[in-house]
Amino acid sequence: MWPPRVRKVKLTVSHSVPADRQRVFDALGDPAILRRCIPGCESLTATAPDAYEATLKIGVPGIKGVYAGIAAISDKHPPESLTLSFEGKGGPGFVRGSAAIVLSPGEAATRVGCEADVQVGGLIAAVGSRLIEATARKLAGDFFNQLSKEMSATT
Amino acid sequence: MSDATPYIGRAMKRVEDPRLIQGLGTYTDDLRLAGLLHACILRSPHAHARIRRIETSAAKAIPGVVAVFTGADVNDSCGAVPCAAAIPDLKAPRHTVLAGDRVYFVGHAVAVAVATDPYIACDAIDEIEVDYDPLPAVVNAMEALKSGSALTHPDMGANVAFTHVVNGGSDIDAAFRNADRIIKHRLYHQRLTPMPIEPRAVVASYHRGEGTLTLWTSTQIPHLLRTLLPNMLGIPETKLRIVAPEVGGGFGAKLNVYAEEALCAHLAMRLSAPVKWVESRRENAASTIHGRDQIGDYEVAVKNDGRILGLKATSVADLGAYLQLLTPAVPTLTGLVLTGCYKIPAIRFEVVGVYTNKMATDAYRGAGRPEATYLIERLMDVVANELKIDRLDLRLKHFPAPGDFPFATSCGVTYDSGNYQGTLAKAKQLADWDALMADRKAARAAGKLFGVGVSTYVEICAMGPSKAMPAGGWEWGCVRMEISAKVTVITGVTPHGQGQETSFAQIVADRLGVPIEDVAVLKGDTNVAHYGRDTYGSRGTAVGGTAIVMSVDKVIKKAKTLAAHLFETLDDYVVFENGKFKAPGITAREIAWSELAAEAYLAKNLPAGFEPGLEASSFFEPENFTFPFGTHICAVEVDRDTGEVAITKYVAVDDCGNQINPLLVEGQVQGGIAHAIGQALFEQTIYDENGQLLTGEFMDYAIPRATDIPEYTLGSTVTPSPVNPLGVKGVGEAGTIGATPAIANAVIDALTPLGVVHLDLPMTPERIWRAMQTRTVATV
Amino acid sequence: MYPANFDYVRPSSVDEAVALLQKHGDDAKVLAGGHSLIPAMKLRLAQPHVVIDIGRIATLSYIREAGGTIAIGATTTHSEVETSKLLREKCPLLSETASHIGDLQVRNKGTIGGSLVHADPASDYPAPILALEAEIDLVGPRGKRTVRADQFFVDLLQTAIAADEILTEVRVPVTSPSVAYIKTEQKASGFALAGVAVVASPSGVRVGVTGVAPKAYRATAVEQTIGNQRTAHAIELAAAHAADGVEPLGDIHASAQFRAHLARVNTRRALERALSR
Amino acid sequence: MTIPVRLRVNNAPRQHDIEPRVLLVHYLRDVCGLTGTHVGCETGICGACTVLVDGKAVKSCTVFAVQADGSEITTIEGLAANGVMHPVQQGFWECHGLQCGYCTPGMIMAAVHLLTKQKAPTRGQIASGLRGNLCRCTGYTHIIDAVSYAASHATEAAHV
Repeated sequence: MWPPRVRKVKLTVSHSVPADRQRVFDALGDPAILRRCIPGCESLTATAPDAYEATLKIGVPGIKGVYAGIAAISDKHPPESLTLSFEGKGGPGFVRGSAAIVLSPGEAATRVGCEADVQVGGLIAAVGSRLIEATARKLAGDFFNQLSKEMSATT
Repeated sequence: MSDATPYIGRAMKRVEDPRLIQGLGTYTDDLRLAGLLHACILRSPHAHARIRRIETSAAKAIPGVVAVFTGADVNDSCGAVPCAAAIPDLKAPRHTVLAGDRVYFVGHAVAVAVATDPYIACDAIDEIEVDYDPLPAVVNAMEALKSGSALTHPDMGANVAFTHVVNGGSDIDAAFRNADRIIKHRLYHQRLTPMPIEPRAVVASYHRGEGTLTLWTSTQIPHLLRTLLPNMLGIPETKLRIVAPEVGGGFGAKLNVYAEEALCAHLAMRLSAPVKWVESRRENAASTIHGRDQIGDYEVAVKNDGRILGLKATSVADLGAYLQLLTPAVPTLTGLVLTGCYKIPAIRFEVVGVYTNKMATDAYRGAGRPEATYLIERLMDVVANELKIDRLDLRLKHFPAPGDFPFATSCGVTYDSGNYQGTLAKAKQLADWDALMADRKAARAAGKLFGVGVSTYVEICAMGPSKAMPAGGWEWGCVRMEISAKVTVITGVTPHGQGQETSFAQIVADRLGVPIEDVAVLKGDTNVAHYGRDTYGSRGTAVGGTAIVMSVDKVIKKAKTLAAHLFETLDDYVVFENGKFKAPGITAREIAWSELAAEAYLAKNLPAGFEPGLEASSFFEPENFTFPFGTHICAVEVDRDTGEVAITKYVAVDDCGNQINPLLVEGQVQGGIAHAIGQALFEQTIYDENGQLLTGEFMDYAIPRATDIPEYTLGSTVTPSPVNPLGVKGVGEAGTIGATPAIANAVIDALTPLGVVHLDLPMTPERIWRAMQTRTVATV
Repeated sequence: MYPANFDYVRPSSVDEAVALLQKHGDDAKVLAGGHSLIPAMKLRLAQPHVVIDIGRIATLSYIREAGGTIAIGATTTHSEVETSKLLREKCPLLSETASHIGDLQVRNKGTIGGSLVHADPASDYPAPILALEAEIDLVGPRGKRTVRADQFFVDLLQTAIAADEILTEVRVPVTSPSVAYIKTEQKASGFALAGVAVVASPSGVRVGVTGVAPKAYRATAVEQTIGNQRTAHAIELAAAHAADGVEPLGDIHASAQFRAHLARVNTRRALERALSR
Repeated sequence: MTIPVRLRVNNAPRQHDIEPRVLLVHYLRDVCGLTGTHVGCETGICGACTVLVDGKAVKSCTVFAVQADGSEITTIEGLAANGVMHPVQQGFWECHGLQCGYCTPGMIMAAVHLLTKQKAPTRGQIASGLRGNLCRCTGYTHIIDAVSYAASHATEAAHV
């Protein structure tokens, strides 16, 4: 097929978080918890209900970009689902996207399914395409690992 | 030269080379001017966005930064980038040198920083803050045509730039009515990035006292720039000097008027200091023109005996966001050689040019003809397959006979001369065709995927008759026999690797009978080469060389008059031979150039009314294009496991008319085939669905390496062109045009045993592997 | 393009380098050959404030044999690994792999330590390093520690090295000649789409795979399946497991599916070649 | 911050204080005025910037000048000895190994180093050896001819 179909990065991740659905749902809307869980998050403040401004330092050691971004939560259906949209830009380019997050109950844990649609632009898209998907996957993994720790720590 | 062997036709090593192989050539970036400032350009990371705000104060505050400008600062005083193509009802957006309130493609220039050092200029653009409001991007030309599509330029109301239709030859509808079968096929001509190894570079210097601007630029077209830049810069042509120093490859990418050329000139005037801008590779990939990017639906009307009655082509050309110099003209060129080497009585060609939020496409090596050749050569194989006719027989059946030339085609052009049967026969012989077929049989029996592809092509060169060209297709040349009996040749073409400093010297040395070392060829500086239409479309030797020949002949004619005067006889009795003037039967005296030139310039003893000096210049207006042709045969083996293609044999027989320097011809053919290997097997410019360029570096855009090149068997036939006195046709693009379909046909032939009937370009290992999976599964 | 400004320090010993790393922390980046770092700096993807050039620490460049293993200093270039007589005789897999890295010029300058620490998911060395079960020495303020290859590669561009540590030495065992590295490269960059290293011994084989997943991995399913069988059929069956349990990378150069396929093909080929040697 | 750098370029001693971020290629071109070494990309792929550092071919766009402190550099300008071109240069001339000439200096320097490692390389070995140098004009065949020519014409003369 021409032109070649190049998808924007689509990310499907699913993680088990050791807490019940309502707690996980609440955590996803708690600025303090988000700040601790989002990889490289240096600041995160609520600017309105369900709207945040954040500074993120992400990347790999020595190749970090500082991104200033905004995020908003919409389509809230507690404790089942929500949509997170985000937009950030920094020296190496920009990142935009949205994630549909679905929480389903499991045994002593909540399965958090996340389908994200990420657009990346600028320098990182031009030279780092091969690493973008893997990086996004890693960042999502780091987020959920941290969230799990938060949940079990406060259980 | 008194020795009897002429220079023309000899494989001579180049005059250009000693400086280049010792690192002594001067490319634009090598220029060092006092007080030189360096510009660095900030480019859009978005395919389409509104610019809300640009903040430059932090950038301006950096020590060493001289200025930072945005579109708001320069677009009013610097004119728009021109398009020279004359297409009826063409809708064109205004192409300002820096973006206005919107950006339309990734790489669109947004702001420029000028500093005392390139490192500092680069620091500065990092500090410019742009607030973008991203908008939907149009990325796919086919989807751009659908109603409800987002718009590349919302203010234009539609994505279509033009529709160009040609009906040629006999009644196309009748042809399709009379057909036994109609064979349809869709083909994609992928987007390609030309990637000359020298990125673009510009140095502009303004002399306030004289009011003159000198622009050194890595361009193929200094003369066209001198014609077109005055409108952008507001200074007259007479105050503008354009110099193309050594140019590190062009391939069409430098056949353009670029925003950065005008911008640097503008900055030099505005800042009263020379300004240099050197493109990075990343900028080159994003903001220098791309090539191809057409999608075509093709229909062939055939009789069961294989006769082709008519051909319909409907194609969509992805133009990108803006029109560069020839953007809309390139896809229309396809229509001129749609029928290839074949007698096809009726054609219909329709191309729709579509705007998308990508870099502009324009002329890349072959420009329009590779598309035509690829489609007709693929179709010949498809038709042969469907009708179970031998593919070579099908081709031969439709060749015009050598006696049919000049041959008027249904596309509306007249092929100057040709012997298509001759190149095919010679290629078959060099390829040892019967043995090759036996090899294929044996390889297939052994379970190997072995294929043989053929392409017989014709192309259009020597561009061209002025009535068919947007900005004049003539060429200018000047020859001066100096007082020292050395010869200065000045050409209006601008070779950048083609080697005409050598081949033109060969022509002139032969005709003047002087040693080649005594001939110097000047080019590329509009203050030296006053007129010219430059180098593109394989025109240098056929058109530019002819202007030189005309000038030499004028010099000789004038010299004869002077010699007759010195012999005290009439012009008609003077004979010029081997660099000497004689008057056989009148005097035994011979006059050499050294004596004659001295007489001409010292001017003590001239005939009445004779102007001193021995110099002549000429404009040559070609009556027609030339049409080189050839046959390429390629054998490949495909790795069943990995889908990798190995070219095991490559035979090319090209006919470019007379050859001035066969070594240079060979170099052009080999270089051209390399581009075709890239196009056929791996090169492709990729934008993602948001219009992000994913092939922005050599890390992601593969051009052929030394290890990708097979051993060639190259041959040629010589069918001189009748349209110029040298009998030459041009060879710069032939390899690229002829080879892509030969390789593609070979790969598909290799996969035929698996039931694969077609694959799109580029035939990457993964694409081949996928085809093998689906077809194998389907037939098992 | 032009790198951003930075301070440059050139320590003359590992201790000095470690002290500098401790002092500058995240702002510092270690420079060895520079062939991963400098391109990133030129594109300004990387903008370290301090560059610590360990390229002149003489004690970091060597290839020597000691007690059944071969020790390679961190700043040993790919070209030195490629042409080392000692390695060619006693651990030919590493030399063979080095010959596939980049090009002549890159191999003259790039170093084994730099490549391993950068941990590009498509670089060549991780495959043999895993298959050889190499040991890697890291030196930091707490002294020296040794990390096994399978513990070294943590994630995409991430290794077990701490921010204040320096990789000083890689140790590989002496092997028989029954080894092979087979690679399909990304056409433009030369990086591995799938690179497979095999070390075979009578008791079994070890397989390292690079380019396929976010980090290089041991294809343990292949190793277990083949055991000590050596028939073509066994090889074929075992190689089919080359991408088991990994989530392959996909990009414009090769989809995840194709990378996994290439991993299987190259595993089969590498097994065949290693076992024929 | 500047750093003192002392090195030898084409047998001449050089000493400058330079910013550490200055790449060797820019040092050679802008500080030493040796513009024969070219720049064709940012990612170390194209090889146009190849020079010899202590006799080995390296991409001078991927080396900071400070890293070359104390080294012996040979650029294309320093290759000819006593006005006699190096056999590789001769080969490029004889065999039409260049067209636009932009990649040529880097290509020649890589070939020079290649021939010190392999005295009589096959065509395949030459192609592999020049993988780090891109040429968009010639299609490489004449370049391989040129290096073969140099290998067979290299005398015992004092070239590299």
